[in-house]
Amino acid sequence: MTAAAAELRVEGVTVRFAGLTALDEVSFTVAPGSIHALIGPNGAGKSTCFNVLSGVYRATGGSVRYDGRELTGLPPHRIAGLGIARTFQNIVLTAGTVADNLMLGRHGLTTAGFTSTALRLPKAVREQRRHRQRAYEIADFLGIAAHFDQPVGPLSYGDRKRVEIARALCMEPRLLLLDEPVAGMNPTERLAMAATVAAVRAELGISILIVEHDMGMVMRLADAVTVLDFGRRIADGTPESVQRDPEVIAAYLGRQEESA
Amino acid sequence: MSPPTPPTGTLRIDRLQVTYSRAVQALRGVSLEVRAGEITAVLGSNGAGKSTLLRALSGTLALHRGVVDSGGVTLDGAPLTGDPARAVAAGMVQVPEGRRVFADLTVEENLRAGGLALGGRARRAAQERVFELLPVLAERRRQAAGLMSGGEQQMLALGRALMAGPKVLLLDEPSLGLAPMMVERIAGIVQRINAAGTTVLLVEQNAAVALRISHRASVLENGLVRLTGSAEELAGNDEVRRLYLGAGESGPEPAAAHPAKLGRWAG
Amino acid sequence: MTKFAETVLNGLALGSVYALIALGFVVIFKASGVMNFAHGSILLLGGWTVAVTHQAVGFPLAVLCGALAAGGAAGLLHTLAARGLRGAEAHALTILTIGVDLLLVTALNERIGPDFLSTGDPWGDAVAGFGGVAVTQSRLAGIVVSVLLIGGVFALFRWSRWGLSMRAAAADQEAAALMGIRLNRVRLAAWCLAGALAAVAAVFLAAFPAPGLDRTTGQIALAAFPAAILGGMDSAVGALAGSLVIGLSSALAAGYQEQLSGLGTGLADVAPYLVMVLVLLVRPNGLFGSKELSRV
Amino acid sequence: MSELPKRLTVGLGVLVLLALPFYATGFWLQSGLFAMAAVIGAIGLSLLTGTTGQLSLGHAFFLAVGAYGYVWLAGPAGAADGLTGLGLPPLLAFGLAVALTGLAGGLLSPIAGRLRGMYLGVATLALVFIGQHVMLNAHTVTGGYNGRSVQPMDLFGFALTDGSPRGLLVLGVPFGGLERLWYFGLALVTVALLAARNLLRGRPGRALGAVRDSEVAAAVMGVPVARYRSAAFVVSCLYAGAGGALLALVFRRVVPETFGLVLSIDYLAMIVIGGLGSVGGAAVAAVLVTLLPQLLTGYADDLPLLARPGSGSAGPTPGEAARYLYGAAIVLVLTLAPQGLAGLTRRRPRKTPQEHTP
Amino acid sequence: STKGSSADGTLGKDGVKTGPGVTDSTITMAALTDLTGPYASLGKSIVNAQQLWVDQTNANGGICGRKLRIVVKDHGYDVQKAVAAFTEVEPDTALLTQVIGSPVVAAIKQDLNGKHLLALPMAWASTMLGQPYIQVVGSTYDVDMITGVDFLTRKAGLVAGDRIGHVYFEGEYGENALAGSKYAAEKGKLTLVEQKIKPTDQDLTAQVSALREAGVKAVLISAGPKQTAALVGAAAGQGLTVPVLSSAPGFAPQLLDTAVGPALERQLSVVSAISPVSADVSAMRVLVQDYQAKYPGAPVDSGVASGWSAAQVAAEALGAACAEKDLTREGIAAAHRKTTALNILGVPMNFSDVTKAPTRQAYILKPAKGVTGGLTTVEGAHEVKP
Ligand SMILES: Nc1ncnc2c1ncn2[C@@H]1O[C@H](COP(=O)(O)OP(=O)(O)OP(=O)(O)O)[C@@H](O)[C@H]1O
Ligand SMILES: Nc1ncnc2c1ncn2[C@@H]1O[C@H](COP(=O)(O)OP(=O)(O)OP(=O)(O)O)[C@@H](O)[C@H]1O
Ligand SMILES: CC(C)C[C@H](N)C(=O)O
Ligand SMILES: [Mg+2]
Ligand SMILES: [Mg+2]
Repeated sequence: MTAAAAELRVEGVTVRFAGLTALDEVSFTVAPGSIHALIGPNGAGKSTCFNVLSGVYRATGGSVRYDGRELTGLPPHRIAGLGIARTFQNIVLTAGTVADNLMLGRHGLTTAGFTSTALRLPKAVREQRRHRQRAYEIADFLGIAAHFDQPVGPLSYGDRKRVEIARALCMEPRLLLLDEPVAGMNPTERLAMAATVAAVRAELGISILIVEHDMGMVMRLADAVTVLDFGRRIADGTPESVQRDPEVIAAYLGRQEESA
Repeated sequence: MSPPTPPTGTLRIDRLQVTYSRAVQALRGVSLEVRAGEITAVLGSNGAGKSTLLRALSGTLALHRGVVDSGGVTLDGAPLTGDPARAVAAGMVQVPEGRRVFADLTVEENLRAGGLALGGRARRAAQERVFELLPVLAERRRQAAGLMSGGEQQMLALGRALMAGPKVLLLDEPSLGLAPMMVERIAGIVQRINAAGTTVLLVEQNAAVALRISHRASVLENGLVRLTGSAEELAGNDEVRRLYLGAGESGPEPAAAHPAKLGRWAG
Repeated sequence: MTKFAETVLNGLALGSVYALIALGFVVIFKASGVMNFAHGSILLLGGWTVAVTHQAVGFPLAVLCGALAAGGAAGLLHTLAARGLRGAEAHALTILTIGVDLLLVTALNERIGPDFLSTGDPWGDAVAGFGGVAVTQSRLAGIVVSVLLIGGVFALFRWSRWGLSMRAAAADQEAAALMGIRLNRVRLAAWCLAGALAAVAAVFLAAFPAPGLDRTTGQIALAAFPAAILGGMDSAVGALAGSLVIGLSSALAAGYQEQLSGLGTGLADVAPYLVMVLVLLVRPNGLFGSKELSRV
Repeated sequence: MSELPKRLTVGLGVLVLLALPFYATGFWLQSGLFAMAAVIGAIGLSLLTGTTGQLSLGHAFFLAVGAYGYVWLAGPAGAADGLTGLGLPPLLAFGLAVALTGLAGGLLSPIAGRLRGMYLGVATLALVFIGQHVMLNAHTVTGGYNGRSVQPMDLFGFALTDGSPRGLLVLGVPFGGLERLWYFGLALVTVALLAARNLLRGRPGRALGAVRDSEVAAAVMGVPVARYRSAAFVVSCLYAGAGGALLALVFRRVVPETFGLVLSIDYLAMIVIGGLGSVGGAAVAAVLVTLLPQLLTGYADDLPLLARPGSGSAGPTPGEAARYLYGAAIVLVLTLAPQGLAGLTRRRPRKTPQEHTP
Repeated sequence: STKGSSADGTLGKDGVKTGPGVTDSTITMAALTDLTGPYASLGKSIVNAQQLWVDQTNANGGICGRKLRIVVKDHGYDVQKAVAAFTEVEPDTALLTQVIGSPVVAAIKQDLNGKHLLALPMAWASTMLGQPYIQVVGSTYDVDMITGVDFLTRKAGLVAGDRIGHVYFEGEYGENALAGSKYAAEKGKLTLVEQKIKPTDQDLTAQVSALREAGVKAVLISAGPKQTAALVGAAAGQGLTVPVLSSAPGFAPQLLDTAVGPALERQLSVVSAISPVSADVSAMRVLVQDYQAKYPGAPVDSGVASGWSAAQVAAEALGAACAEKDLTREGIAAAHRKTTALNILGVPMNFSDVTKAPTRQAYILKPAKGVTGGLTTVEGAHEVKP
């Protein structure tokens, strides 16, 4: 998966749940290789948007195109196959070690099936070894190499978040979706995470779409920002322009100087 | 609200030691006083033992396979026995980490579950009060809690705890995942509740807000109390400023700050 | 036509007794997430207690004794298991009930032996008839009693503090504990209730035209499994509806087995399961079961 | 346990198993073979329920498909009693019976794909009842209520029976059907165990675990959830097929009664007692769950304080005592090891608290 | 290794050839029975009766100078357990004094033949016939039903074209009985309405509705006691007052004390190849007396008579084999086949023809409360010529 990052174009996406419009004709574009932030009050529809992009929810209307392919209607695993990876707002890891979780991220890049694995065919053994090596590199990049062979269960919150991001990176994605990557971290840890995200972009050259309530982080990282409120897009532009937008202030930021 | 009676709800934590699964020592002798009628903040990085401390108070340690090895906790002089139901009966309610709303129940039923001890009339009154504080909940009263957004669930968790009209409120990261404006809103609510006589123990990552609204604060590190004092004192402490308030944030360019390198996958 | 009416009526009567058992499964499942394989033996214990006490204390009190014994046994099972399995997951408890069932059934079989025990019910072999359609009075009583009991349980679920506590505890144990809900008490009540319902079911299962309670009476509990599932594992109304469907389909399959013989003989045991699978294919959570709510 | 002692234990165990036919009586060998069949079946259920999180109470049905499949495929065509069969060479029939069971699983996997948890459990329970109905009614294939007898295994002319070569002696010990079958069973168990272990440590195992822990996460990581669910179902059926066919060979007779609800529940008990998700645990528990009642029944006569049948004295008979003991054993095992046998050996969390740089 | 030294065909001190299970001092036999499963009460009575026989015989010096011993194995009607138990006891067994359950018999049939081990099954299906090492004691279910239909025809005045119902268990017992009733119905130009049920069925109202709708004049049932009672109860409840006739295993004296008891006394008859325990035969009177003395409080039911009958067959075979000085399995089986006229509790039996049941006679009995065994004789042992 060496293909370069491509443009993600969200156009008029609408999602309705019984009696509730969670996304209402939302449109925005994530430029290739950029870090794009999606912000908005609680319940604005940010996670819903992620769910549509990753195929977990099916949009009621509108279109999502990535690299010229239509994504709406594709099942999640097909979307993953196109190089789109995500993390979850509430950490969702599977049982087992860090390595197990990261190797799960490499599912789509590997091919060993039931038969070859059960029989331990050399092909499968070789493949596993090669990809484990890469998973270790990624773990090291996120600073969790020391935990590589430990169970994820008792890891601290921050480390678990890092495992999630590492798992997403293990998919060698071209577009990375991060849902509140620094929630529950203190400022020092937040800074470190921001540096990691920036480094991912710098070294892998992929696009990143990020949902975050920490405006400091958004301002430091994002090239562009889209603001949602009640499922509608209320602003779109550079961080600075959005931060000054009165509607955004009224709906989301409140007294500006308070944002940590 | 009733005229001011001398506030009760003093929590004394004395050399508390807690171990999980007979292996992980999460608290290693924590002593702390939470004064009646005050807001006390506890700061600390991930894994410092903040949630463990709250669990020890509310009596839910056992559900995480944790035990108190030694030390103890008293509420207004009476020892807490590690039974959640008794803690609630004594007027102490905890908002757990990570929202934990009853996913299958509606918003309204969640609130009812928060006020189980109340009679019908008192419960309706309490519910009106919560709706007034958190209007989103009124809008969504018939929605299943599990389908709400992260932030909405956080508000429900708080509202549910308020239903019982607690004497002592334990909050575990109430601002987690909340939008900036909502954080302010919750801070205001906590202050209002406190003003009405509720003692609050607040665990927070958002130290700026926490220190602003609380009277006293402590910093927990590796299962030990590292610093303790009035909120102003701590807010002025250099270490606290650096570690928890993000002072000097405008450091080097983020990407360069990252220690490790990662090449592209050659396939 | 009388055959059809009679078959339907008997199917309904049977179904309403199943419902008492199915409801027990549902209540326990809701409270503890456990499939109680010991339900049959608890039912048998309830019935046996009625049988051995009715001569001394009279039928109504004997039923009370039976309900207490069965409810008590179920409660004891829960208490011991909750102690022993502290914190373990529901499936360990599920398997534990298998062991308990074996113990209880063996003990009861030793006592009952080859006998058929009367529960001393007041209906005896009396028969009621409506224009040629005959049905025994015990069956009619069974319908009435179970509809009343199920209505009561439904109301408990819906409106009582206990019902809410139970649903909250089912959704999230820790959060429920933080609301001051005593998990063990709520669950204990559920198990006791389920046991008591089973004892009542035993009385009707043993009533005329059955020859009485014998060592195999408890095995009928299995037939209520599909009923509970068909209705939706977490719904009282579902338990009733599912049980009626199961009762009807097995009565009809038995009554019309000659006409159905193309499918092989002895279809009555299979018919309920076939119906259940078909329903589940259309409604994967049963007729009244709530969907699992989850989002990321 | 560190590597070396663990290897030694395993090596020793294998040696004992290999030597057993020279010492053990027919009863023990037969019980051991029953246990082997159960081990294979339990591994299959463990992969489905433990690893993938799909509750199944229909395992008995698939064991039946394997057993009857073998019997029918290997059975003589046009026997006097009106039974049909294909008369295939036993080894081929065995392989085909396993495949047939997998196919049955594949056909039913759409149901498994749609249903979840308890609903799937009870829906698969339906398979047991429907299966028994078929077994009772499809006389020409199954022999009906009394079942039909089983064509013995034959490895390229070497029959695993008391017969040809008749009176075979190995190291002075008569090697009859059970002794010969023992090694066949042992080979099967070894293959089953190794394959399951490899699967779990490899890509499919991780994907299945993810499907269990979070369907959404699995899908988002690129795992086609429905396909893997079906695959798990098929794999578990292949195991059940092999277990069932072996059971038939040991039993030398298949009857519908065997493949009832109780058998399914037994398998569930095996994987829970073993510790959900642990293949080794399931295997050990399978031995326990099959052997314990056999042994208790076999040796209950020697227990004190029991009423011997026919003695006229009161008190539990040996059969009842065996049931009491078995019930108590289940309760005891689960009370002592609520996480299953695997939970007893699982590594405890590391002693050191995690250090954090704030 | 010490395994595999079996002593077959060795000569005893007294010059008697001995086989497995036989030493100079004891003859060991085995019983594969059901003491914890669906036929537990039957199994218990049989075991008791046979143990009574062993005790009495041993008190009189045993057989062939050897004491008798029966190893009882309880399989709870589980074929797998039964096979395991068989494997366990087989090496040290001269004879199987009882095997409960036709599936169990079917499962060990090959081994019995291969090992020349004579077994006396407690299952009376005609499929048991024609096997050299399996000996049914009594007439078979099908023959019983022919006798039963003959009785019903006379009692209910059935004429050509009438309908009768037959409710039967799945499995060999029910199906063999059905074969008999089918045959008899065809001969009598009656129409048979079949209703198959399972041992787990507890409620037969639907079946009764169907039978009533079909207008049957009489009903046959070949099931367990509980089902017989459920059938008669439902019939009484629905006003179906025709006579009902049950196969012998379908009745238990305990039923008479239940709410269905009166209906049973009104409507039911039972057909049985073995004499009822209330029969006025001296051997039976002695048996009942001894049995009640040894097992006070234990019900005296048909199982006692069945168990005792089989024991008589075993005693005869062992005695005859002893006379031939051959207590090997082959010897025992051969001696048994030479028995042509053994009167067992009032019924003469002939075991020389492997393909035929030892008798085709059967009794017609009637429930009667207060009588030992709950049954009195309506018609004594007689054979209906097919
Ligand atoms: N599966 C669902 N069923 C019903 N309503 C839903 C569902 N998922 C989301 N919603 C509703 O849609 C709205 C948007 O939710 P979403 O999770 O996208 O918000 P968000 O912007 O991520 O908020 P937060 O910052 O609090 O996480 C919310 O009001 C929520 O209650
Ligand atoms: N159930 C558990 N089993 C084992 N160890 C645990 C468990 N829960 C917490 N721990 C460990 O105890 C220590 C303290 O955890 P705790 O959750 O109290 O930290 P915290 O300060 O609340 O962190 P955070 O800010 O991430 O919520 C950590 O090392 C953690 O890994
Ligand atoms: C004991 C008997 C009633 C058993 C029955 N003959 C059978 O088929 O197994
Ligand atoms: Mg969100
Ligand atoms: Mg915490």
